Amino acid sequence: MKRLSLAFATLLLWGAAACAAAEEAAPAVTARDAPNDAGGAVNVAWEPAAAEKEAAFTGYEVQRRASGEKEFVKVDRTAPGELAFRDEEAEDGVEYEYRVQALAAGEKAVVLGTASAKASGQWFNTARTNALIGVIFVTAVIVFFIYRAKGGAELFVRKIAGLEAVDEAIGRATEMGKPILYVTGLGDASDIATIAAMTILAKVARKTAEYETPLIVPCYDPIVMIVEKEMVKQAYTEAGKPDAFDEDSVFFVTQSQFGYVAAVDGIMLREKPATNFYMGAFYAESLILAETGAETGAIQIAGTDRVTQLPFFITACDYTLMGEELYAATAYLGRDPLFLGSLKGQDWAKGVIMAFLILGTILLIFSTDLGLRFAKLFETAG
Amino acid sequence: MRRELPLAICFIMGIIMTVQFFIPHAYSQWLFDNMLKWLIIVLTFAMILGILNLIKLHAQKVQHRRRDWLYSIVALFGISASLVTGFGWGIEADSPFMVLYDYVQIPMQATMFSLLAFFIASAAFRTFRARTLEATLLLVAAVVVMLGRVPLESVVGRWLPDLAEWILDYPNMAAKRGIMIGIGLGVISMALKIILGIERSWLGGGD
Amino acid sequence: MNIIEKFLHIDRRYIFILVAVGVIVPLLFPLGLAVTTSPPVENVYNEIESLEPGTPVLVSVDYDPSTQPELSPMTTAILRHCFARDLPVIITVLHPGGPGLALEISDRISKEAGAVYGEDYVFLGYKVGSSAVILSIGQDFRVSFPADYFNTPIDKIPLMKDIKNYNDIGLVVTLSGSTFPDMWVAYGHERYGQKVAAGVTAVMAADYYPFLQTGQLVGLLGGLKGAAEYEKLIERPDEGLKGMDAQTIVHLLIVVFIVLGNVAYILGQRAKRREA
Amino acid sequence: MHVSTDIWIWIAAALTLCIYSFLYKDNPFYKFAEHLLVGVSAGYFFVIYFWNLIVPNLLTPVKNGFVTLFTGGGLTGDLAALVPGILGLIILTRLIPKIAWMSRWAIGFYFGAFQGIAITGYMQAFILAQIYGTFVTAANPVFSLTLFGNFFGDPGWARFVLATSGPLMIVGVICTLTYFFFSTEHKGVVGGVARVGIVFLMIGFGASFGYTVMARVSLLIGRLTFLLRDWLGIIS
Repeated sequence: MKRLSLAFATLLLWGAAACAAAEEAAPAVTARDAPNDAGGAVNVAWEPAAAEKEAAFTGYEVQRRASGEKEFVKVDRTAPGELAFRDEEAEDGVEYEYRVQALAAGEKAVVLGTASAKASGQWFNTARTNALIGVIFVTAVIVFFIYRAKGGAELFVRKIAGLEAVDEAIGRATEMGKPILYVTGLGDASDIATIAAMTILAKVARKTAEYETPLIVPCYDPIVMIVEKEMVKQAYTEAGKPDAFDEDSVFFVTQSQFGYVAAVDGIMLREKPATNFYMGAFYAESLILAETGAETGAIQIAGTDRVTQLPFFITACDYTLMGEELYAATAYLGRDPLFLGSLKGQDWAKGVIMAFLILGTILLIFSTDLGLRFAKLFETAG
Repeated sequence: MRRELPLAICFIMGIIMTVQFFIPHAYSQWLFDNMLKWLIIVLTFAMILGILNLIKLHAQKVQHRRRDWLYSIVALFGISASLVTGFGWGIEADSPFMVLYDYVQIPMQATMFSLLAFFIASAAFRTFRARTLEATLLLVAAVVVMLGRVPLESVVGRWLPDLAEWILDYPNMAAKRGIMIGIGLGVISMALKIILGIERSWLGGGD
Repeated sequence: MNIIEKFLHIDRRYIFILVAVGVIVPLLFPLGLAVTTSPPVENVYNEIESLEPGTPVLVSVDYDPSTQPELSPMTTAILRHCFARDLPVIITVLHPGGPGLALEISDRISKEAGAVYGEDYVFLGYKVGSSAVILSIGQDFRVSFPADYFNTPIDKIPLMKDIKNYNDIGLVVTLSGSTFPDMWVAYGHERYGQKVAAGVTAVMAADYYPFLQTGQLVGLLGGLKGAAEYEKLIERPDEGLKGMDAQTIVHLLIVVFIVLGNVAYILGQRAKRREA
Repeated sequence: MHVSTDIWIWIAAALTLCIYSFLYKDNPFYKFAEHLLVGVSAGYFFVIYFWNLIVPNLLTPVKNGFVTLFTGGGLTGDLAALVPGILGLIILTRLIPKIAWMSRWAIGFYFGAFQGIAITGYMQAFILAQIYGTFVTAANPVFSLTLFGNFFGDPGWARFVLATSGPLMIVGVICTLTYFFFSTEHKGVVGGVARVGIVFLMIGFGASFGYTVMARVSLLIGRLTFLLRDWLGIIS
């Protein structure tokens, strides 16, 4: 891809050069459409002026005129050594001529040269080629293993302590005759961690329905509330206990982070749930919730992909699902072959990433330059 | 209509937004920018449902004189106060709505937030015990970083803050990167299952 | 239950009381623990020291009440320094939650320093559009701020009469709990060559060190510690230094809790083993 | 000492104390503050969203769009605002049990769009950028033989740390990733490597915990300053 973009750039340069050829052989100034953008921008660059080393030299002035216009208008002024300008105010499809002048105190401006270009928007962002390849590769691996699982391949999944504890935690609440609190955090329905949390809720609700253990689900986001209500209702129907479903067990609180925390803390102290689940996206409130819960003596199982909050759950909760474990939970609890298949796909992708890490290290050992070039393949821009 | 159509909509939107990412063109940018705005508009409509749900819950408590019903009156009062001032006088600075925000909501939110200072201390005392090797590493790293961030150079020298910084920059960064790569794969896998309709529990029950 | 057991399961409310005392006492009676200054903070100080009296400084209050405990002490210290050095201050706000805070601080500090509104400082208020506002100042203040916060046209304000754009400003200081420093660097510095210094929360500070290395920021104040260092440099101890005292005490308190907890835990384990 | 005479400062101070009373135990004051906060804030966000989002992004463009349309200006991009408007109304079908299932259309739209955004966003920020960052920090490779050469040429503690920290980072990332393998039992070599991964995780978690304490204490300082200065006027 790099070679392609290089070829593309050369072509453009050649085009610009051809335009300037009328004036001089080697172009001192180049102008070309800014790559990978929505349009409306032109990049202008120039060679340093001979006068740059002189003390009186003050910088460059960039001027522009649209085709058909007579006068050049100043669009930018740059400091000595600053040899490029991005014109963000170009109209798509209009041919602009750029003129760069070198300025020196007490002297007349010297024209370095001119160049022309048109701005346009692109249909493919070449800077994101690596992401495209990444998405295609990971999708292919995961879909491949899902299909293999469909065909009945046997799939193993390792023990995840936090999920082993789910049954025990629900059982304990049932024995004690106390409710279970399920907090899906502060994410909205666009947050994948929240969606993972909702799918785990469906599995948990299935079990609380079987045991007829009361379930409390306070919600921070109204759309999450709507979806969770449906999911819990469905879980009760599947368990054959549709009448045990309490419409008010899943409810909206407020969109204020600490208003929500105040209310959930209140629930913990008054309803004294035997088990607290914290699954999904959490921010600073994680420790306030987990410490209050610990004080009431509840078993606490947390799971989040918010790396900054993991330390607090790890210290204050009995079990914590870390990062990817949260996403593996539905597969683990449901043992659905399709889900286990996707988990296997994730592992293969991880293996490939590890291979890249090792390969990069080996390259770095032999040649820093080679290693850096390899690393550049993963660089992300914009 | 009831199950297939929403799944189809989900599939199509998923593909469109994935492809959009690779197209810098103005149309594509327009779609992305608007998507985020649209999301919050849909959310605001959903909030009508949320607030009605909240009102219903508290009204029921008051009606049936359930435990703590008096406080439900406070909650209902709070909702009406915000809605009446916000729609009655607008939300400019110094409007009744903003006064309510500045002197009622902000102080309570900030106080709730500041409880963390207490809980971080009690959690550290309660749980930072050298029970296992892992627990010991956790507590040692925490203590080093904490001490490294107070002005004690004159007492113990530069090595402590340096060590703290090194832990943050290397072992901590390595762990974070490992977790993040895992999360990235987990999210992509989850999103794929939803787009492809393999994970469809969000539809709920019924037909 | 022996004494060790009791200590290990101590009511956490005792811990809460100690934390509260550890914060309140230094607020009432500052301890004046030694704070050593660091280069990023010194650079901001030196930059302001190097400005000719009369050179305007633009202070942008780009935060809201949620990060105010860390950032307001910085704003206070910077304003004091500017007033003490006879540098006129132009105050802008890019965060919608900021105007109230900016007004309160500028009122308080100008009274204390005897600074006159319109001559020694001016408050332009909040404008929506962050990066667009920063860019427009490069052309002319009047594009985004035709009038000040109190709706006086800025051409009628003595201080602003001769100020057009960044060329007339010595330094921009942005105080922010979010990404505003990035924008000031990208548009104010990169586009117009304006010198920019930033004050950010402790958690964010590490993210901005690269900007210091590249010179895109002339200096950086991070968290209460940054404010405390600045107070030390201008020799005006206030919330920052008091806060540092409190932070130091609470940090040490927590470390002592952890150590005592572990000593008790190990002793307890030994006692159990002996019994067994 | 100047105790505040502003009634609102007194209200704010009283509510602050109500919330702090929670640290002692659950009590009527806390319950009062909690319910007030939930009510006021639920209303607050709805009002703010209405004025700041519904009005400028839905009502105004739709109105402008129709005005242009009926004055002969043709279809404009403004009318695109109808999309979220319709989706919003579809969400409201929840209120009518008979057609409540229609709300799934809006939810499907919403879910689908954000899954798409997540796939590419996470690929960039969580996978590619992290791989790149493992090799390169601040434009320098984390690992090079030159650094080792420097150390062996002139052994010293600082040079040793400089040379070995980068490789340590790579080892740490690989071990941590191994911990997240789900489809193999953590036994033998995999088990050993995963255990090293846990070591990295625990050091990382401890460090983050310690790093956060400072910011949390400043929040408490902020509240106590409010009580002691703005309300009671004990400190200046």
